[in-house]
Amino acid sequence: MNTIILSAIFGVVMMFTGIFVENKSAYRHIAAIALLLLLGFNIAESGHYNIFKIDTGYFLHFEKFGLLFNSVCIFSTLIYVLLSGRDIEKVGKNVAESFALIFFVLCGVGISTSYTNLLMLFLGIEIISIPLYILTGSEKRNLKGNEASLKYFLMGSFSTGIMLMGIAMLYGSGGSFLVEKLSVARLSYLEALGMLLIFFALSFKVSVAPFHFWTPDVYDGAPTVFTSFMATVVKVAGFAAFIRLFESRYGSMGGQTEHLIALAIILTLAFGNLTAVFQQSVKRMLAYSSIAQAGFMMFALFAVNDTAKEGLLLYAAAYSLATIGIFAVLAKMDDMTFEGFNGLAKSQPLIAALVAIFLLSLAGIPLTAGFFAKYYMLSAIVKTGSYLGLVIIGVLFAAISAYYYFKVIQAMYFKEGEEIAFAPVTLTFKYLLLGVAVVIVVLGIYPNALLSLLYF
Amino acid sequence: MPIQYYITLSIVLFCIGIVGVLTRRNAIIIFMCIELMLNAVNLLLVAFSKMHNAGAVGSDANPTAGVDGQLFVFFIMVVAAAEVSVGLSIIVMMYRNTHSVDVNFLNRLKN
Amino acid sequence: MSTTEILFWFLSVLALVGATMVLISRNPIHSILWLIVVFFAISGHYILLNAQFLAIVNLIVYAGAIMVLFLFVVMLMNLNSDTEPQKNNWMKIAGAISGGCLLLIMIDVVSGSSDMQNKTAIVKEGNIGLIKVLGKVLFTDYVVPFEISSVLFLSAMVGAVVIGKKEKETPNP
Amino acid sequence: MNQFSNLVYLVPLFPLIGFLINGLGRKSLSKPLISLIGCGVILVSFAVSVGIFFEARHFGNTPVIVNLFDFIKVPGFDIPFGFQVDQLSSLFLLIITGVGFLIHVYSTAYMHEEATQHYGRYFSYLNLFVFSMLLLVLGANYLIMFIGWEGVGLCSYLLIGYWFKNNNYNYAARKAFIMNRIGDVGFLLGIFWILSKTGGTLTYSQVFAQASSFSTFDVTAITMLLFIGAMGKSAQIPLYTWLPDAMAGPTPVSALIHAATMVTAGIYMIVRSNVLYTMAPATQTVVAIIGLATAFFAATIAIKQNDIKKVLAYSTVSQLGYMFLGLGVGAYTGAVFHVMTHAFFKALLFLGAGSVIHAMQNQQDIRYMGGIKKYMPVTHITFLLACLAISGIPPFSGFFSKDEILAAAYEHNLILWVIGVITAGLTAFYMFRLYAMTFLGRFRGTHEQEHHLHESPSAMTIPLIVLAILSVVGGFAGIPEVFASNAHGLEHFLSPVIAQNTESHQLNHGTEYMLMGISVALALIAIVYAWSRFSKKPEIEEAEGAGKLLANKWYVDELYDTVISKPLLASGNVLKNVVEKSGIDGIVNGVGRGIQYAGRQIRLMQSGQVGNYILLMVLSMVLMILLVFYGNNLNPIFNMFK
Amino acid sequence: MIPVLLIVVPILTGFITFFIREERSAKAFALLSSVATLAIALMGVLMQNSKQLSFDAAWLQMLGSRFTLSLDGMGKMLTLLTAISFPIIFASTYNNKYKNPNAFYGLMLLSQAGLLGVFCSFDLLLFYFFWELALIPAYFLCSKWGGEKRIPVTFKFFIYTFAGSLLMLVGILYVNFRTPEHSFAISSLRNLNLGVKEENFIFWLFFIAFAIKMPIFPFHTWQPDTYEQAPTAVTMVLSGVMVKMGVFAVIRWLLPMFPDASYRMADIVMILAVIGMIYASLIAIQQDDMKRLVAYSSIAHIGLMGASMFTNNAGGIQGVIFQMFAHGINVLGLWIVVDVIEQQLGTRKFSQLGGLAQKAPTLAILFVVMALANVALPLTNSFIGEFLMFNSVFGHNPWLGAAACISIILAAVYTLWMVQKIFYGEVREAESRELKVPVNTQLMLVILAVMVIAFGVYPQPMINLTSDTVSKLIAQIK
Repeated sequence: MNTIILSAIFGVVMMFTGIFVENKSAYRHIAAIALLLLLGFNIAESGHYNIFKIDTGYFLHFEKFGLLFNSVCIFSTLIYVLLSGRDIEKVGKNVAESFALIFFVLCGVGISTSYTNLLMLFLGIEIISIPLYILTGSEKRNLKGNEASLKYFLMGSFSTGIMLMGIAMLYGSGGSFLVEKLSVARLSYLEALGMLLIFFALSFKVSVAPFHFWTPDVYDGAPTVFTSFMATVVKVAGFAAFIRLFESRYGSMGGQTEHLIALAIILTLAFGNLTAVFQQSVKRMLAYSSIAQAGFMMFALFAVNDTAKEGLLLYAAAYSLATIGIFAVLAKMDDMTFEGFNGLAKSQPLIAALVAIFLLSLAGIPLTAGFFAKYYMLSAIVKTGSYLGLVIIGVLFAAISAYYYFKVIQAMYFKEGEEIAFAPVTLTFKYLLLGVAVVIVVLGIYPNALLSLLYF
Repeated sequence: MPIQYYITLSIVLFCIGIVGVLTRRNAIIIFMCIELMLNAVNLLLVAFSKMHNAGAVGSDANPTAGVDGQLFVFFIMVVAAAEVSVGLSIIVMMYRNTHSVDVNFLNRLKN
Repeated sequence: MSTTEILFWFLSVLALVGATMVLISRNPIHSILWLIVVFFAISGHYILLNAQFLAIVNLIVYAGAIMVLFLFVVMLMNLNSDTEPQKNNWMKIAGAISGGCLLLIMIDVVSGSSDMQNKTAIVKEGNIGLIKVLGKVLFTDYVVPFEISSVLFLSAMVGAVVIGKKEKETPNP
Repeated sequence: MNQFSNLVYLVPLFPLIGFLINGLGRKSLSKPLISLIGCGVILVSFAVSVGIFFEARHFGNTPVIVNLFDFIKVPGFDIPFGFQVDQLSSLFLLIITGVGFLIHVYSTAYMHEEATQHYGRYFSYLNLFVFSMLLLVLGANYLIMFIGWEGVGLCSYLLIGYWFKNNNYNYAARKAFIMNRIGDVGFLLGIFWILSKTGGTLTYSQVFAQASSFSTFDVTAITMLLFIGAMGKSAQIPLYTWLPDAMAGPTPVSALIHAATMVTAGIYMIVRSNVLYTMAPATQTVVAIIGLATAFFAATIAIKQNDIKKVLAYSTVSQLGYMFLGLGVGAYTGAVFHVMTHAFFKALLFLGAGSVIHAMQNQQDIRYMGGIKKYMPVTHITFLLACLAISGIPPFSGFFSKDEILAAAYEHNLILWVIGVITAGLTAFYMFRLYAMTFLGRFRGTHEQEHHLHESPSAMTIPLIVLAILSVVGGFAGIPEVFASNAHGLEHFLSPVIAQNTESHQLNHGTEYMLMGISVALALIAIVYAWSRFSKKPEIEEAEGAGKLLANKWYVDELYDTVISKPLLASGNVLKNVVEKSGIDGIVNGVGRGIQYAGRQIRLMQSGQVGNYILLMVLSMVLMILLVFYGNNLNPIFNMFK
Repeated sequence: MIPVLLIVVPILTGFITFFIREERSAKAFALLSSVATLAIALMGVLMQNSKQLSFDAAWLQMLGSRFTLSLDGMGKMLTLLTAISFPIIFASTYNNKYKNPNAFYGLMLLSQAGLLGVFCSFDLLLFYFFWELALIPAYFLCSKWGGEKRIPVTFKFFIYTFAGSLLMLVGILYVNFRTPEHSFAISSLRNLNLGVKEENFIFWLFFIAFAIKMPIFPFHTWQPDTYEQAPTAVTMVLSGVMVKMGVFAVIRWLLPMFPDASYRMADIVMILAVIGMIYASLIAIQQDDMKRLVAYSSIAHIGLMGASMFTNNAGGIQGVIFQMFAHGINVLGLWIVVDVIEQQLGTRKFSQLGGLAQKAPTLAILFVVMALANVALPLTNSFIGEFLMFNSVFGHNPWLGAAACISIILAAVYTLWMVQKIFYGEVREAESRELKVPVNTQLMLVILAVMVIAFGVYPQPMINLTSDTVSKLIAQIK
């Protein structure tokens, strides 16, 4: 509860900051401090320390997994704010409001990772979505931003409608909105249809094919800084919500559910990877790759066992950190095509090396966190004892994914480019980026560093 | 009234909303159709709420059974209102920039 | 056929006709007006189901506030049937067919649901839809989501301000 | 008792040392020093060999085996690096080191004009050659034999291609190596077959001891495979074409290859494996037929050759055919006998030819020679003696050895004998054609050549004389019973290593005299005819008709070229350009391109229009709901992924 | 401790090298480091059954993986090969100039660490880690310092092998899942009890990864291009050591884990391998580029190892292991000569070369020694291995053995062709440039030539080194 309440409060604080503080660069410092506090209190909550004694039993339930997931999200956001804070300032005029919205999103994330009631799921998802519609469109004069925002909004509301229909059907069948009341085994068609509709809607939120169409356009159109946030924290939070609902319960969707999810996974991997191969713009490539990564995270949903949850946590951390890192660098560049990266290794050796590490992590190369993330996902499926074919398809697509990630590395290291228009970066930025890379490598060598937190 | 009637009615309304979303290009109309979908859901929820309440009528076991369904409708309305404010402002913003509400007017983002 | 049944069928037909008219009207203003008709019909259903609170809120919030907002916007933009963008026909057909398929399948699935056979929604009686009952539950059991929805409003408010405020530069290409 | 035999490793060791010193020091050593080392090491080996030879008489049936170290020892088999000294190997040691030494001495003069560096290289190769050959005959098991076997192939490659600037010579060298390799593969397969039957040993004594338990099929297969090896090394049909081409090397090398080493390896190997061959009559028949065919076939070609060395080369092929005939009819001793006598006179012939070529300033075509008799008396006399020896005129050595083989052939099958005798006649004919055209008649070369014509230095003539003596008297080692009381000395000497000798003692003396008479008569007629014809009217014009066919060696090279080389190269080309590029790599790249293509197509779904997106979403919802509720029929498809 | 040192030394020095900007110091440091590694490897080889030869520590307990390193006979052999190769590579190419030498040498050392790790690890997941660690630096090395078409070619190589590795990863996950204690330790993986169908399936998952690495026909197409485009020093690593990873992995992991499937699939694999031998040899005959020729010849040689591994024959497997070492040495020698010629004359095309024996007789002799080793002439080291391998293939199936033996002939054809085209004949007019072989290169070639002969004449110590591995393996398979 600490996270939810505090993040709402901090959001309000940021709004007031916007009124009373003139200095724009102060916002991000305040935001960073707030995030640090948030992180602290969230961790404190894992140790059963609550500031507010509120009985939320009927709506929210806080457990290790959700809290750790929150921590990962908050930590990622912290890194994000630290790395990209300056870029946020450049977008639009309402900087403080942007920060406020980010905090509101975190509030939604907190709800999504701990709801026990479909009402809270609905509210959580909406609290996440509405600020994002706004952030996407926050560059008001940018037609791409307008377009992205409109698309996102229309399709988002549409999927909300679908989800509500599903919730209504579940209610009709079970008479309650409590998640735990949902039957483990399929009882009625109504309930099955309801689950299915919710599945569609959540698939939309985490951009699982064939409900992914908004993703590339929106990620591409949104201001780069917010794409970074959307593609990482928000997406993994969506997965947390997803797995919370379907954990051990997807049997209620009907007999062919396994097949359905398998199909969705294959489609997601195929759409994401194949389309990413063809992209010219790194930003758009990352958008497609985020779809592909979502395909991998769906493995957790398919397997729904302990390994899957651990893996999802690791995946969230690995994926978010690496993507935030890349986007932070991307935001400094004018030319976002692959050619734009040509020769980066020469002009910015350290940054190029770090970006390479992030890309390696995304590609799932050993000794990076991305490897273990993928490893856990695959392992989770293998542990179900069937569907080895799915795993094989997964790895083959992972190999394809290496293709487009390595294209960036190639551009940076092996191709000669003209002088790169690269916004000046501070030393702090570099060290921070280095820190992120270190975290990724540490998780790649010793993933237990994160996962053991689940069990102590 | 048999619950099937209500279910059918709301599904029909819901699907009309979907068809509207699919067949119109005016962003405002599309948005309205989405509102129509939400209302279909609301109707269904209320009907279910009364259905679940049916068992409670005449027994003291749980007189308020089904009340959460109606409360859910209340929250949907809340969210819908919030969405409308954001959505309409987005549409207005777009109209200001392009003088069009055609959703296909802007399609720089593709492929 | 009892009065309730007559009312039920009347309201249902009204809602469906209204909904259909929303999407076939060429003039956006007509669409809005037809949508208001639908909302009224739905409110009628609520009353039939003895959910007076929701019936009133529905009228106030939807038909009153939201639709008026829509109307404002449409009028602000001076939209009429001439400026209305039209989809090409095959897109319309495709949309109608796929929507129709969805309808058929959903109806088929739901009507096959065993637990919905022989269940009824109580009309005209039951007090859960009354303000007293709802209010009590809302402010006791449902206080958490009630408070949390304030965050939603806050962000919507921020959004409306951020996006709605006018900026002076020319649009970027 | 066996003090020499236990030092047998010294025999190959000295040539090896010579190889290393001359090879590494070829730039710093002076020519005389190189000659001294090159010849000296062989002389030492020869001395040790003589010692061993005299000890070997007393070995009886127990050869001396000297195991130096474990060569390959793994679970499943155990092959020591060991030498076996017995009568057979000691005899070959003597031939190799003895004749080899003479050739070395001869080379010091013959190669004198080479630059020091290449001179050193030459001698190191020669030493290596001798070393390999010694390994071949000394090995106590088939693997060591194989090492020497391949080693002589390598050395022939190096020596044939000695003048590496000339690409034709290089081709000849490569051809020799590859042809040998083909045979070697057969040999190797034979070794594998033996290994699979003996349970991991290749040591002769053990193999032969177990041989009785092999099935006939196995023995036949093993012996056939080994024979393929012999075909390559000893230039039998169909793998003989390398040998005439090997004339590209310096002439002493030809002498070494043809006389003392390399080509006799096949004979040695089969004699060594006589236990197996005796058990495989089918193989023996094949050996006999191929041997005879080669003998005849090569003899026909030799008739029309004009290159002095080519004639000798084909005569070698032909004589080797004889030896195989002997092996095929079971006359192992006869074959060895012929190897020995052939070593003497063929070395003599080549060295004589070398002497002539040397004097003629590298002119090798006999059409431009003639009348050299008076300029080079020593060469002339020794060459004539060798010709008589090879033609089988009594009492020269060739007569006895050839007679022993023919006698065995006669006993085996009359047809073999008839063709054998005809071939003998042909041999006499072409040898004396060569002799007459070279030494008799009028000199047909240029004035300058005539001016330079003179007898070779003593380093060349002395070996000629020694060899001539051996060619004359060498035959008495295996004189048949008809002529002497303690006859078949060689056979008695070799009897411990040859399990079962089918050579006849049953032929009565009358028949034997008759056979000898016929062959000698035929040879004499041929000699007289050739002498009279070619000394007066040398054959200078191009051959025509059947003669052209012979002159072009039956077009066998061309045949091989079209049947084997070209298809091989063409298939390589097809594989490289079609199968590899379009086929296998095409698939690999095709996958990549397919992915890109799919990416291009799929991205078109991303049309940028909300309506389309939602339409696709609704459609997929419909399909997915269908799948979940009505999709039981699709299970088989999904089960594929399980 | 020895295996840990083997890995840690190159990793640490590799990282340090990245920071040595000055070219000569970087070179010297890398050379020193590799010599140190060689010393450690030699210590390991000389030790008998010492506790120093293995190391075990907790690592990823949640996954069931431990940090287990150990050196058995085969491991010693291959670590020795790796350890010998790198100093020789560094020393023989000491005069070559590279852009960013610090990165070049650093990456080389890292890839050495990966290779050594592969050969030492006794934990399957750890093995996978090192497997990839060896690949990534190689990718960078080839793409950065390679020839004209380096980027697409290396990329193909990378994606190809990466896809293979990922398939193996699936296999690894599966076998881990099927061990009762969810372990990656070789001891528990040896006792897998799988059904026929699943064992076959998992077998292929592993085998394809290894086959791509080796490479075995028809997974070989990345290899000639990559060898051609990679800088020669890297080609040396790739073909001298890295391709051995695949062969090694089959013997270390595949055969013990799936003895039954290996037995069932032996024929298919062997037929593929033998086809590949002949196929590659025929293509090699048609090459005009030294590097490509050696590359194809390498495919042919590896094909024999691939066929022989599955014969279930102690001698054959011993031969494979021996041949890994021998082939590494030989091919290193060939590449060094290729490098010298390319550096000095600027071409590798046969059509532009000729008569080099007159310019550089010593080089010619050394090259001929290497070439002869390449055709497996007796008394060169590769004869021993090839003899054992051919024998085992022949013992398995005489027809297959006979077919495989065709490659002996073809090897002679293309190798001698290469020798002839480069060193014999007249000097080409176009190539009248000097050919001066640097002393260090010549020295390295001499060392290699001595090893070629020494192990060819007296191979028994090396054979004995690996007998423990083989006997254990055979006991497991039987």
